[in-house]
Amino acid sequence: MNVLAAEGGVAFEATTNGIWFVEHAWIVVLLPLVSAALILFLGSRTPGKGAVYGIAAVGAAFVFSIGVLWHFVEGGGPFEGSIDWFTIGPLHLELGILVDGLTGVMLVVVTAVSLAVHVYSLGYMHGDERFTWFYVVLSLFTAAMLTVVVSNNLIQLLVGWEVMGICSYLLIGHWWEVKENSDAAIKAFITTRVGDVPFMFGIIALIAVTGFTTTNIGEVSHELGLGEVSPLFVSVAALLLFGGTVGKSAQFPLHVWLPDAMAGPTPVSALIHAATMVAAGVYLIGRLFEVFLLADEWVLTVVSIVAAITALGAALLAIVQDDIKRVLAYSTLSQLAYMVAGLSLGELGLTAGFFHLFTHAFFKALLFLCAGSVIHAVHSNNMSEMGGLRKYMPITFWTMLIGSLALAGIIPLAGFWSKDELLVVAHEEHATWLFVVFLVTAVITAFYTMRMVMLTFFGEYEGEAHPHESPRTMTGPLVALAAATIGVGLLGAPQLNAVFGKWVFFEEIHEAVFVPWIALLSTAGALLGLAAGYVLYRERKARDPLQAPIGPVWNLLQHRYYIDEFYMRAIVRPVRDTWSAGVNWFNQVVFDGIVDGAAVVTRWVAQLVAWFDRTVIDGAVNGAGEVAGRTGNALRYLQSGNVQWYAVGLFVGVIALAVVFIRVVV
Amino acid sequence: MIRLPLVLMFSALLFSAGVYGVLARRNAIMVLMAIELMLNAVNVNLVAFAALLQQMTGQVFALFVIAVAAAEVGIGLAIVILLFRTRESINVDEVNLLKW
Amino acid sequence: MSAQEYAFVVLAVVGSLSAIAVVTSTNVVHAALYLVVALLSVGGVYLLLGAEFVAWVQILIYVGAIVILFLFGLMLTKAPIGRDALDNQQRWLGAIIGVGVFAGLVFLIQDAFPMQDAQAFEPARGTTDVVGEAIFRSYVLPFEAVSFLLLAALIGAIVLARKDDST
Amino acid sequence: MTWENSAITIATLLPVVGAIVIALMPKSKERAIRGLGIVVSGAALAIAIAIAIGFDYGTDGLQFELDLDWIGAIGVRYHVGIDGISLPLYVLTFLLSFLCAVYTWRFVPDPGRTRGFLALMLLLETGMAGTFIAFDLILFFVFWELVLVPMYFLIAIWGSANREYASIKFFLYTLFGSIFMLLGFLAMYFQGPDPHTFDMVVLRDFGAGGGFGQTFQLIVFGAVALGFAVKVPMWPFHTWLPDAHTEAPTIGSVLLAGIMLKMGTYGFIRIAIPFLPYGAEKYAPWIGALAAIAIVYAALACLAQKDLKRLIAFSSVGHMGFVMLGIATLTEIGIQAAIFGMVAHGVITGMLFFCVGSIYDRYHTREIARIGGGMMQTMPKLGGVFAFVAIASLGLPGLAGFWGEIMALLSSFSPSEVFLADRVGLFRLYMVMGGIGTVLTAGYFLWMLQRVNMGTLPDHWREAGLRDVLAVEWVSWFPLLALILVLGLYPRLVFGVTDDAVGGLMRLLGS
Amino acid sequence: MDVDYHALLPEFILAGTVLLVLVVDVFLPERTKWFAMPLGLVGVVASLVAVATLIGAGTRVSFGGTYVVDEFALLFKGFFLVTAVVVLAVSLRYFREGGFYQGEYYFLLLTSFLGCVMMPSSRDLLLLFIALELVSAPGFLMAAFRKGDVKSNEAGVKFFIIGVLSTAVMLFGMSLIYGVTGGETQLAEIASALADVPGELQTLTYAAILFVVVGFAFKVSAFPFQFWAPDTYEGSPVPVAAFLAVASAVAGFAGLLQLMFVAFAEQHEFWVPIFAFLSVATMSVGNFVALRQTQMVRLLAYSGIAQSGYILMTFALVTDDAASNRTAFAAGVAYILIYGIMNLGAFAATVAVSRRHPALLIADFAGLRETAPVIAVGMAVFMISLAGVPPTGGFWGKLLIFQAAIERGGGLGPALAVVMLVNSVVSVFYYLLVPRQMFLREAADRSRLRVPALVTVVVGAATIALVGIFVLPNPVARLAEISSLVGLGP
Repeated sequence: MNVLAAEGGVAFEATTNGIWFVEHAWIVVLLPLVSAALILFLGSRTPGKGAVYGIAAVGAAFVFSIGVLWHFVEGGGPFEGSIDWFTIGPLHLELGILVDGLTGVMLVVVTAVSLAVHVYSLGYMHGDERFTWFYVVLSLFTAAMLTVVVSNNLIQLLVGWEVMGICSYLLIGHWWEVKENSDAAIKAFITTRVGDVPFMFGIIALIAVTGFTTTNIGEVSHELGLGEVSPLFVSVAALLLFGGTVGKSAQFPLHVWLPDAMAGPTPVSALIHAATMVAAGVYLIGRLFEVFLLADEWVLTVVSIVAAITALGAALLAIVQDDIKRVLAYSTLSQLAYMVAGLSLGELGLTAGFFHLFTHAFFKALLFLCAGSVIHAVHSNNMSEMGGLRKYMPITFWTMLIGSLALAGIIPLAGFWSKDELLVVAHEEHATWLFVVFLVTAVITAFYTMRMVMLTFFGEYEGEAHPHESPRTMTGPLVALAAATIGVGLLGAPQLNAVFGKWVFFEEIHEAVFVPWIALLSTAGALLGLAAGYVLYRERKARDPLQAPIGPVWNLLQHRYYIDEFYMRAIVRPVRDTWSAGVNWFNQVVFDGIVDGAAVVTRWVAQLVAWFDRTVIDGAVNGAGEVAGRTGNALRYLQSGNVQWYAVGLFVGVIALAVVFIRVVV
Repeated sequence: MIRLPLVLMFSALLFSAGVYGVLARRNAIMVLMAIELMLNAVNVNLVAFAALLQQMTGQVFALFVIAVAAAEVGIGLAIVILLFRTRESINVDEVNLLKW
Repeated sequence: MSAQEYAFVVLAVVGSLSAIAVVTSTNVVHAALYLVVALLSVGGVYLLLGAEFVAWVQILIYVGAIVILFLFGLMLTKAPIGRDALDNQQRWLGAIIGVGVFAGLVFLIQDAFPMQDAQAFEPARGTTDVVGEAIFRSYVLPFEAVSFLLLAALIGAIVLARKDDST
Repeated sequence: MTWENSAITIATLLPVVGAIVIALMPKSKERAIRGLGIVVSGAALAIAIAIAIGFDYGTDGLQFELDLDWIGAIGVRYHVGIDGISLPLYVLTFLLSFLCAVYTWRFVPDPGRTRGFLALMLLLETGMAGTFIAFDLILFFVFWELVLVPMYFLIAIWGSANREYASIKFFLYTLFGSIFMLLGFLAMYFQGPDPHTFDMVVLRDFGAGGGFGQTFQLIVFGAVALGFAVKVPMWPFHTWLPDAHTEAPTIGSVLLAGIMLKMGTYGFIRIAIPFLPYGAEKYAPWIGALAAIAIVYAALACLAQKDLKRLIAFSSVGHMGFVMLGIATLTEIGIQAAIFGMVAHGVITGMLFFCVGSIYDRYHTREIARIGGGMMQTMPKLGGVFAFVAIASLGLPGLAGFWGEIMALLSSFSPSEVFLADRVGLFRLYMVMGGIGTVLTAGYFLWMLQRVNMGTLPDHWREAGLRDVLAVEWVSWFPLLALILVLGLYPRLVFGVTDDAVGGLMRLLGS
Repeated sequence: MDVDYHALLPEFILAGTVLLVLVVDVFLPERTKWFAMPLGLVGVVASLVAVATLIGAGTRVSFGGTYVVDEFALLFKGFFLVTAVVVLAVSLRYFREGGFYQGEYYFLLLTSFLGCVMMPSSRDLLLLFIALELVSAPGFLMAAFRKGDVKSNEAGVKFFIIGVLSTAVMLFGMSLIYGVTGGETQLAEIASALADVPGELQTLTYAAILFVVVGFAFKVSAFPFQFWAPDTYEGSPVPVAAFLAVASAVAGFAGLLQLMFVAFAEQHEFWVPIFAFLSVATMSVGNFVALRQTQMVRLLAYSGIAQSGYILMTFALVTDDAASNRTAFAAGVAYILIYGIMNLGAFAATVAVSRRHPALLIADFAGLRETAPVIAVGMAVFMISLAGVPPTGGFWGKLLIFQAAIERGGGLGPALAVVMLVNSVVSVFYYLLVPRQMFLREAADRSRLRVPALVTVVVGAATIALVGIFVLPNPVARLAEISSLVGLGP
């Protein structure tokens, strides 16, 4: 179908091997959509309950995405194509694709992670009552996310955006028999919708800029670029759009939903709440970067402040979690904030931020899937009921270790390169305070990552179940993602030409630079965190019956790092036990309190409204009836039954009429 | 050789007396009598105007009124007698089964 | 004031007083007799106004027929005697309205035909043949209609007043 | 009489003929009666679809027009026609009525009496369809009022416990409003061009050209708008609606929500605004304010509802608030959004009422707490359909409910530059309220789903023998479910029809 | 003597029938007394045929202009005769089974109708008076015709006293009119005489007009002359109530239309506000008091009062503008016709129910849809029509009045329209009470109600007529338009 190209599609580089894939990128979207429909209608009648459609479609989409990306690898330019959707008055809407390097990268990320999750779920969801339905929503979600990614206009983007939201809702509440799960699902949907409303208004404002003629992102940017729109207008629009990011990417102060969203099946957490959907908020800023750049400076400052708070706060929270998925969830918040903060640094930050998005997607998905594997084995989310699993599930252990190290930012794993680049950009843009935030967060990240690994895999198993290694369908994706985690970072390594920057950039390519001291610093921070974690939790695990009698002295000797101890007492413990608890308290009491309180108040107002409706408005209506009835009753007594009273009425009537009306005329 | 207003005043007095009688009497036959007074007032008017205007129409009209009045009295008395039969009383202020 | 007018005033006073007596008397038979007087006075007034035929009809029909009917009615219904038996509880209201009607009519008459400007007039004579001719020239239709009315009244009155076996 | 000038008349009057035939059939022929109901409404639908196919989508003029003398003495004509504004609502009327007839094949509410039920329903169908094609004010009013009586009986006879109160409230409320509307119509007749006429095309051209005086417009717009507002219903004239919906039988609720409410908004678009543009200009901010209040108010009210049907009834108030908000902007986009909103609401809320009807059929209660959740466990299909429609109703993009809302908000961002240039701030406030409304809407629908669909089935239903969706239900629901999706993905289905007509209307008003 | 015998033929036939009924009754044995009814029916139909022969025959003037047969008169004559057919039809069973004096009843009824038929042709005060009495006097008697029933006696007494009183007041007014116009009794002559009545007589003239109006206001039961109506209707035999509510009241309107549009047209500035008041007060009292009624006939009585208020409104719409007057007049006439149909239907249905439930409480209509479906459907249509809601003819009646009110404009018109509108809505409350009983309640005795065939026919015909008028209102709207009387209006 060459309609797209025919109707105004422009390819800048006519001859690359990937051009065909680029021009037909809509197929990537269509594949999972079709598979969703197929699974829905045929799934339960297909052997394997329909998962095969999803896997095949997403697999094809992945291959296709590679093809698209290949175009950019070969140095191809962006492509845009569209068909008419509908027209409403002056407003012309189109269905279109806008494929540039950013899109290509995102396509690969989404399809890759989605493929991994699709395969992984074969094992993880095996025997689930609603297995087929799960795959329907999974495929639908993938289609929605891809829609957002390839969309060339705001409304189409919004459609995909919200469909993702509903899929997220459906998947979080997948096990809706338990009330906590459905609560979490609702909380997720509503909280993100709070952000979506300003986002919608932002979109409307941007459409208004074009005089309500188009929703095309390119044309909106062009219109803004003319400079005829007041900066304040653009600033407000940008801030409104950022609302969408805050919601979807779970940034402060709307981050409360994401940890709860872990109630969903773990593959879902991996796909939606770690790798893709939550990253859409970041993608949004990148897609509409022009708006943010044209806005007043304070807008980006606001963005960076929000990101900084999220990054730090979330990381601290991760420390105190026992639920392994919650650790990862807070970690995700924190990492997303890294990306947002990176984007707030301007054009250089765009590349860096997206590079982090790219790498994070792989290693975080990996981490989640590993966690899932663990949970699958021990039937518990709590790390206090794990321990020592390294022995039972080596593949999971190793892959998770790789993921953890990547998260911690250990060279040469993916996380290292992207974090490093963010630090470099922060440095280059003289955003010292952000630099520090990045660094500190990195340390904490490494720390909790290590804590997680230690509590899960080291020590003795403390649970009730009989842990075992997961089936191939689960470990396969783990291995694949682990490989990716090792590899993808290199795409942005300055030593290797930093090809990523040639795909994803704003207006002009900036060469990534390697600043040795920053690299050293970040690595050191990461190691510091890891070490602290290792030390600490090794010690906690040691508090088993055998080691307890030796007491603190044994520990002290065993580790000999009194500095560590000092760190622990002076920094780690206050941070972990006091500060993070405080943040946790703040989170639960103040933010959840606000949400809950808002719910309570809303409920209360609703009661009031209902009462008002019943009493006052209905009362007025019924009252009118009552008044009419009473009037009738009063008038009724004129009809006394005594005919002489009737005669009195007759004569009084005549006299009165005569007196009144003759006077009127004469 | 009579001045018109004097006659009309007489008529007015008859009429008013009739009005009072209709309102104040409880005996149905007395009420009928009062009504006759009112109709007579009408006739006095008609005859007076006929005399003033030197033509017969008023007198003819009066004759018709007398005839109709006779018919009304007949009807009225029949109803009153019927009333007496069923109620043993012809007090109109006690006739109030139907009301509201 | 002419002699006719003097006569009229005398008749009017007698008629008015007896009319008032009709509606205030405490004795039903007295009331009926006062009614006779009042009707006779009115008949006299007709005569004075030159309406001879009407006057005779008045005396014949009213005094001769209607009052007799009333007396029959009074006998048949065993009318009691006395103020409370004859008047209802709202007679004060009736008095107010009666006086009001009278005042209103007097005002209207005075407004239209002021006493001070009033001219005495010579009435036309309404003898039997004149009136009869008028009736049968222009008023055949009402005459016929009235005959139906009287017929209906007669038949209806008989039906109603007659004592049924069933009741 | 050719196809061109008689098609819409035939389609509109066919149900009445069917109603008479059904009323005369012997009571014992139960199945034949139900079958005839389906056949008649199906035939009407087929004609309506043929009209839609034969419709020329490239023009804003009247089509299938027929203009006959009706009551010459008072200048009333039988003038019917159809244009892009009418067509979607017209077809929707027949579709929903047909589906209701199909649904009745299996579900006749207590106390039975199928004959009367179907006859009244078909009569109702004619009234509703006629309203959308009438181009004479009195004819319009006649059709408008024609729906009152059958709906009254549908509620009063086949309703639930409190049906008498609800039915009379419905009747009086709407009658009260519509009589004021009639006065307005008469006033326009006498103030209109010479020779006086009720013809809506003539009056529209006259009024849009500023033919009516300003004070006149203010008064008459108020009168006419009152009639429409009660029907919509706009806050604070809405209180008849929850009662009527709650008590009405399923079919009644479906048609009430699906079509009848649209008659009010249609009236605004077809009559109030083009005839009385100055009045519209002055009233629009107030209408917008009421619409915005309605959105938030209804959502809050929904949160407090314990009765499932009442909840959905209240949600109608909110959705119609979006429709009115779109209309109040007096923009081309806003009005098209309103029409889309009407169609979408008709399909979605109609479907929701079907669901509630079936839920009631299974549980014999509509109390959310009594249902107690877990419907997905025993009746996954019914629960799934219910969830799908509820999600469509909360305005999920990609489903029908979205376009009306987003476009209404979009248009209220910058209301008509011709009429409301100095009210931009106000309308943006309305937009924000609308946005808050969407969040709350999502809240109550999801909460509702949680309480009805999710969780585990309470013990007292275990032995109740709850049956999942029946074949007849699938048949009567499938078109609506498909439409919800199709309209969401391909909104051109409506926008493509309305675009020219609304464009023409706006040109007429000089914007 | 200018007598157009053809023009008087309907009256002659009817008068002959009256006498024939009277005579034949004497010879009929008790068991076949009911035979008077078909006899009367034949006469009425013959008279109707005679009316039909006069259609399109132009204006016929007899008796020196005091008796005019024009389109207006024919329209009303036709209406009265059709009403007579209906009342006769619903009377048969009622009187036959009730043990009443049947022959005399039919005689009185037809006499009354004779008065009705004379009314619209009478263009003379004396004739109007006689016609009015001819309508009323048999009415007094018929109201009391259920001799053994105290309520019926009471109905007669009240009707009689108020009727005679208002006649007295009216006659007093007529005598004054006679005086101030210099001896005129013909309506047209009165109009020209009043046109240049001397200034000092003006007040008296107004008072006289008011007094004359009272007599007719009593007939149409306008407030404050309406008190007799509910009591009398309730106490009377139901067919008599139907006669009073339709024929008698419409006769009052026929007289009133002639008086106001012919004789007193010039003085409309005086009487328009009076009618405005009467109309508003009458419809309001009727509607509001009707809200609390529990007896069917009484409900219909109050409903009739309210409907009179609507019709009276058309009088209040008269101005100097002939075109607008014509609209008002046409609206009034059309409403009267439609009112007649729906009210007759309602009374016929009531007659049907009275056989099982003589007390005729509204609650007695419970479950009628089951016990008498045709009657129930008909009654529902009548009630909806009385409320003025489509799909019934009553809708057009109200619409026409609304239209006239708006056309009149000038503040008063729209104001009256709004009052009428509020009243209409209020009225729905009580009109719906009846369908509610019939369709939503179950009867205690669920066996089939035996309805006389004639009553069923009447109900069915009225139902079809009302729905037919709704679909094709043109004839009714046109019928009113052709009324020639309005041409004489101001």
